[in-house]
Amino acid sequence: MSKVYAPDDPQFADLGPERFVLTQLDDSILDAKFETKPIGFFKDAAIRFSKSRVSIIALIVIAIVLAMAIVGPNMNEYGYNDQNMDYINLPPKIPAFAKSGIFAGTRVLLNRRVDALGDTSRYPEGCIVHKSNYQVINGVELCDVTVDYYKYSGVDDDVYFMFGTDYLGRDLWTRVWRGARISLVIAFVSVILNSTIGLIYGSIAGYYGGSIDMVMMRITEIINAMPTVVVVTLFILYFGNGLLSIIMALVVQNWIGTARMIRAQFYRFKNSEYVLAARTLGVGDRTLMSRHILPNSIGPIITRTMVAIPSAIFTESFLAYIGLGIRAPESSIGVLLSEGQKVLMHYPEQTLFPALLISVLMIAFNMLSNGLRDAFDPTQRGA
Amino acid sequence: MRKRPLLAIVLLIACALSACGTPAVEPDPDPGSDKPEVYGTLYNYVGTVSTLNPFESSETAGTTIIEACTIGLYEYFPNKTGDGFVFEGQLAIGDPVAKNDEGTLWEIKIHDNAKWENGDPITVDDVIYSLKQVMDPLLLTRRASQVASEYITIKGAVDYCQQGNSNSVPWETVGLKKIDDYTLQVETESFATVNDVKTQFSTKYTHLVHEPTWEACFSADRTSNTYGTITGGWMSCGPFILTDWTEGSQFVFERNPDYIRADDISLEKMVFYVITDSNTALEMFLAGNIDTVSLGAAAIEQYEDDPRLHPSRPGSVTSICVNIGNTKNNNALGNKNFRKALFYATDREAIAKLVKGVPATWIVASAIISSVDTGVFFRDLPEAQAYLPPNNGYDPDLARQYFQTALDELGIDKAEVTMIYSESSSTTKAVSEFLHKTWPEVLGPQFEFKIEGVASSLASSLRKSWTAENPNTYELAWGGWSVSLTDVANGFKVYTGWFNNKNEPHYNDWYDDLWEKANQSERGKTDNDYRLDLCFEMEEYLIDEALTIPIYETPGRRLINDRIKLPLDDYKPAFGWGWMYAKVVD
Amino acid sequence: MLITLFIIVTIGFMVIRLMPGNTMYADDPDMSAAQIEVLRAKYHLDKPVPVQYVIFLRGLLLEGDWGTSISLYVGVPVWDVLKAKIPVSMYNNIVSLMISLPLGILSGVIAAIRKNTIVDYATSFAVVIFISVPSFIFATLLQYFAAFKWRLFPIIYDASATGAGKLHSLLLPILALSFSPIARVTRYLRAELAETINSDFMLLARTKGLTETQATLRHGIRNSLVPLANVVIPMFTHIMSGSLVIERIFSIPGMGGLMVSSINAPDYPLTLAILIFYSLVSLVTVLVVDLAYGVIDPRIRIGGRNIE
Amino acid sequence: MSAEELRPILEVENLSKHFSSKRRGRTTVVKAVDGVSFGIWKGETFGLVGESGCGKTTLGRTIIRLYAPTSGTIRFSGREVSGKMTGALRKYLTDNIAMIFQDPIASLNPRMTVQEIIGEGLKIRGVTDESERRRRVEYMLERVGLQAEHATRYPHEFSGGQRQRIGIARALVVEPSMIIADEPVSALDVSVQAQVINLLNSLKREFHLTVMFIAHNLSVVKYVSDRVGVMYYGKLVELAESDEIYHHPLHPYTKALLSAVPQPDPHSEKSRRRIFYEGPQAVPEGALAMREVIPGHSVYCTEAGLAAYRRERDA
Repeated sequence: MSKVYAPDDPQFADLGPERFVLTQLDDSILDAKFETKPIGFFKDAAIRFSKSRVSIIALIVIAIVLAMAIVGPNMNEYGYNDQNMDYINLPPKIPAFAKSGIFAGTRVLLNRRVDALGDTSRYPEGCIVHKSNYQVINGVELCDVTVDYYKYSGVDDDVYFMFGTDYLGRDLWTRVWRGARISLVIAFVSVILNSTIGLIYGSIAGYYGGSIDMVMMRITEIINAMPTVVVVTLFILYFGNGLLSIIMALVVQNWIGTARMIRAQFYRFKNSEYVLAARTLGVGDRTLMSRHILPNSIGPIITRTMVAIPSAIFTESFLAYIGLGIRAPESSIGVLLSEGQKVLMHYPEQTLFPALLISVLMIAFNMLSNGLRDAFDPTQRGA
Repeated sequence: MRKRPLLAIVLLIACALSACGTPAVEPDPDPGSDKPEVYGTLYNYVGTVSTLNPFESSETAGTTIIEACTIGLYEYFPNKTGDGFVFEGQLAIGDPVAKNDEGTLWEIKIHDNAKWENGDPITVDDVIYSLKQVMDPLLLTRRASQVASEYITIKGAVDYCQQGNSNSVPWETVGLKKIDDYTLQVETESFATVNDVKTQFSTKYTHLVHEPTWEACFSADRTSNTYGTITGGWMSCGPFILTDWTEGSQFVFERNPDYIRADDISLEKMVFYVITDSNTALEMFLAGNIDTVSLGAAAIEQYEDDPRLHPSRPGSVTSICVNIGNTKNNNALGNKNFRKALFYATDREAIAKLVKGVPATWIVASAIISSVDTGVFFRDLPEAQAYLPPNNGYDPDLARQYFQTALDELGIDKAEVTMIYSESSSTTKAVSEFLHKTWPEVLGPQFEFKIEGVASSLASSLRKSWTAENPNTYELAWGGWSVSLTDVANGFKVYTGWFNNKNEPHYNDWYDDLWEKANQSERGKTDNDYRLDLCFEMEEYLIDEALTIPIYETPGRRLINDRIKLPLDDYKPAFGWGWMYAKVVD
Repeated sequence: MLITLFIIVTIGFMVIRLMPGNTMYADDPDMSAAQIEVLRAKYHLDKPVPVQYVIFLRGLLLEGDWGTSISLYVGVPVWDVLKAKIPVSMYNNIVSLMISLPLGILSGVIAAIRKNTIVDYATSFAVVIFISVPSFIFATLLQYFAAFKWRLFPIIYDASATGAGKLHSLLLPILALSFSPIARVTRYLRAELAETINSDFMLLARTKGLTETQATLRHGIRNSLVPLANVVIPMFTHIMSGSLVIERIFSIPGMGGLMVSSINAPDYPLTLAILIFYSLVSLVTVLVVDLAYGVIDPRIRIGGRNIE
Repeated sequence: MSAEELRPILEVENLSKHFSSKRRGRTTVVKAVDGVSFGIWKGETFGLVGESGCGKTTLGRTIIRLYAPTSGTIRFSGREVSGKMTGALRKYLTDNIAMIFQDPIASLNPRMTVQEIIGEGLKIRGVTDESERRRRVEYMLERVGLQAEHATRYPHEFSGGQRQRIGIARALVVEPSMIIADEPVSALDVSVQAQVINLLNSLKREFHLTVMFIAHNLSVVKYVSDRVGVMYYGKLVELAESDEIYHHPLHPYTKALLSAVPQPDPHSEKSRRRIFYEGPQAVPEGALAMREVIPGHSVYCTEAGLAAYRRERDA
């Protein structure tokens, strides 16, 4: 049973206005000056970032790869397309390592006729390092021979290729770094395009919401539902395999992820009080989007971008494998990997270096993106 | 009337991917004697085979499979001495017999004891039914035109298969008649030799299909048929019976005891795996899972000493097709001197190193024999070498000279040319990259050369979509004709003016006339020396005009497990390795 | 969803019909005009593209007719081709998915619980390697070592095997397919869990006396699984495109090879059907994940136009 | 009195704001504001109370046109501001009405400095000169009791009360004639609530502001308001002078609200009894309306109810 309020009820007698008094009415407002220096958002992030050792290492690694991608191709006298039919498929040789057994320019040749090993027209003087695995097949005595492949191929002693050479006798050191350059260009440009398109698209969809959002999201759903391989293949079939169309092929579906993320960010922030506050001040739509809502997405965008770069390199190598690689004789990590895969059984070292490079890049970018995420969003630290 | 192409044409890429040899057959036509005792299973691999329908199959690998389990009238078989082959009846008994003096009416006798795998007897009705189906005007099979007219032109057949749905040409007008259950009469449009008739009825697309099964596979409107596909039925009648087929994965064959020449078959079973990745195939071989593997350029180095390595002569020349009608490049490609400049600017020896092949400056591939009777290779004839350019056709100074002349003639100071190549072929890609580097070095800054990798489908459709109205589909492209290994003269058809399937838009009445003389005149058909002379003339002309730029040949290189005893001591053109006739000695 | 599918079908049809080189039969030199006419009529190529589209749609909707393969499997209804190929690929893809999810979740949880220990670092390293090295390299290496060198598995898919034997012959390709998704799930879950572990309700759970591991297992995972659904969608399509490479290396007669060869053939009805099929799969995945969302996460999200 | 002064500066007539959401094909409509009418006189402080979710925030936001009204009209200084949103109308509204938000943390953009936050309104109003903006921001900061030096700081460096003062500065720097203060102190510690309210009161006098003060806390509303409206489930149920409401609450909901006010005296707090409002009885559609019990005191009721209220008021 609830009792109804009545002014005369003595129980409520003390509810007069005199009871509603602010007790601290006379307290004056006193605000002290801050002792600390003002720290901006980015500066704050930078400080946090610099405290993460892993991120710094990742950054240094990326910087080194970038530097090598710029200067690496010019570090020796070979151009990326300098061919030499006498230098085909040479193994890696680094003078300093000559005695160590690796990078010494040796290679094991299988199933050699033992009786032919003395033939200096086939095995030049001193090229045989080691013999093993004697066996008889079809009545012929065979063994595996480790040769100094440079001598075996008749290459002069002072010639060396640090990463070896490919099927056209091209220096793989130069091609790997050149490839890194092209792959990074493809990755950066496509990721920047993806981010930009996704950002604009997602902002509009997220900000205006309603039926605009519905239509825009439906469009992304359609694009996304199509099988990537078919779309990309048709795309490259149509536009050829130039640098630009490879980049566009990496954009055609990939911007959607960014768009969705940005849209979610907008949904989260567009009704937040400070955005409403700005609206009540008469801030226009475009300023609201760019100045008030978007900066909140900067952390996720950067993080996403950092992960997207290595996966663009990955996709590029996948395209190269199915025959949609960058136009020859240009090199890219993907092209090198897919060419390497074809001879993986015979010349594994041709796959080794591009595979190492893509792994290092992936690790570095992943670590960097973790570091950046922590820096921009301290709540996720340690994740 | 348009003439039919005479030769099976397969793209170079298809050749490169093809895994296996051709059919083969028995050394001993006399049944009953010399019963083979060795039975065993041969493990082999093939590329993709998506249909066994002999009238539609276009994959090289399909030939191997179809010929193992179907039967045709004539076939190549290994000879008894193991050094060559014989060309005789498979279903047919003896050679076709001419019934008139003009050489246009022929009779072929067939065996009366041949059976389908279900026991149905094979009669002339089956032969005629199969030929009727392949030429069905509504079914429009891929091979219709070749059956109607290739080595011989069957009377009325072209009109029959090309009538569309007009229903104006009845089957009765076609020159294929049943005399009795085991005698077939063939009437041709013009003079033919015994060999022509035999060759015509030896191709896989004249092999037999089983009528009730075929009928059951028709679509409701009878415009398509699923015989020999994933869903359709199949009936074997060849040396082997197809007992198990998982499309895209494996074929299992068992010896057919009812096969007419069953005594020639020593194998109990054959298993073909479908493998398209070369690394996988090599691993399968080294692990002992398959008995043979073909080696690509990268793999050869490690196995060059291996006693299991069996080389074979190359069956086609990898060349650059020149689109002489292309107008985009100031008609540079239409200029003979320009083409010759490209010809002489090519360092074929370096390329041969690159692809582990042989430099080629010729048109007729090394595996092609000049005459079935002698078995001498055309390339080995001294006359066929007389007109070949020295130094494998590499002469930078000459090339520059031709190039300068061409520029002067064309009145231009710069020539720009683009070559397309297929991304899926690593060898042509490598050679394209090599040429991209070396041609401009030889010809100088006035020559600009671009290469463009395209998907293989696009490469072939660009090449084929060349027409007089649409001349600019390509400038230079990779090509290579895989033609009959037993008939040189016929192979030149691909460069004749009326050969429509060609990649090179070349027309020359004089040349066409040479070809007709060699192939269709009575003298050409009967006088081998005369025919060869015409061949030299044609080849010299083609090289001189540089209508196509031959670059290299790649010999076949195959590791064959020593437990396999092949019927011949080596690969034989037109016959292949003869897997079907091999023996397994464990 | 039906509208989406309809639009995809429409776009796919138009794009494929308008591809370069799609001059089906127009200039086949081996055919007479009458033959070409019959062929074009047979495939309705004599009609304008929109009419062709209507015919195609009508066939598809009323009779389930996807058209007929024109060059790869001449004369075979496209649906029959797919029917033969889909089960093989789906078997691989679904087994791969079913392996990847639990394994990925397990290693993600372990890495998160043992955060900043050697276990965590090792996991992270493996994750990055598995994500970064393309699957075709892994497939080749797996095949070379596990199958060829050590003889643990067959080198290629054995079509005649059934049951356990089938799984045995498919294990390597499935493994090669699963590396990247396992790594993705691991990475995702570890990050997600590490975040959840720091959240208030986990703190509460720990104040109740649960150890960090218990708290993670009982409370953390459940919350991290919700957004995981978002990772599964792209993962599944990722697996499907990965099988393209894997199927070729292990000679598996599945959709992967078909997709490329149908484009290369070119066999347009087949390409279109494959495109539609994969779109359908991806839409169904989205739908399933959507429904799963409702089950796992009862909170309802209302998005609407409420600002001007 | 001029004609202008005869009318309230803000007139709200029959205003409704409904939200609808569609999920799996079913549409749900939430009537956040449902047929509300009232007026605010120039210079007065109008308090709006109601429990959470009753629609008072929506009402405030609809007036300043953060939301488009579903129906009804709003007039400000005689000009209708509830019609189609145009650039001119937005400018008119934002020039004249400013808003102070509830959450001092959420209402300041964490990525902007105080200078940028406060100066933004000036920038929009064409104060392009950086130093002029700086001067006015610093002046405003000092007016709300902060230091000029604080202008370069980011919001996270401030306490809740300080932030709310920044919010006030942001609203006032553009010199509006009316302020909608949406629960400006409810998120603050009780100890700083007074500071902020004092500040608001003194600024109101200094800038001759009209204030619409939204709160769920009757004690605060009582202190600052000249008139008070009580909202319940989207409806205005009682409207009267501040004193009148407290002395003669009529609507049962108002009484319930009043009974929920905590007492500072522990003894009376202990004996305080809550009154619970069970919701209106079912009455015919349209029978309910705001009806004046005595001049200046209206209650949402039926004709019959009105008579009862009159008797109660007169008692």
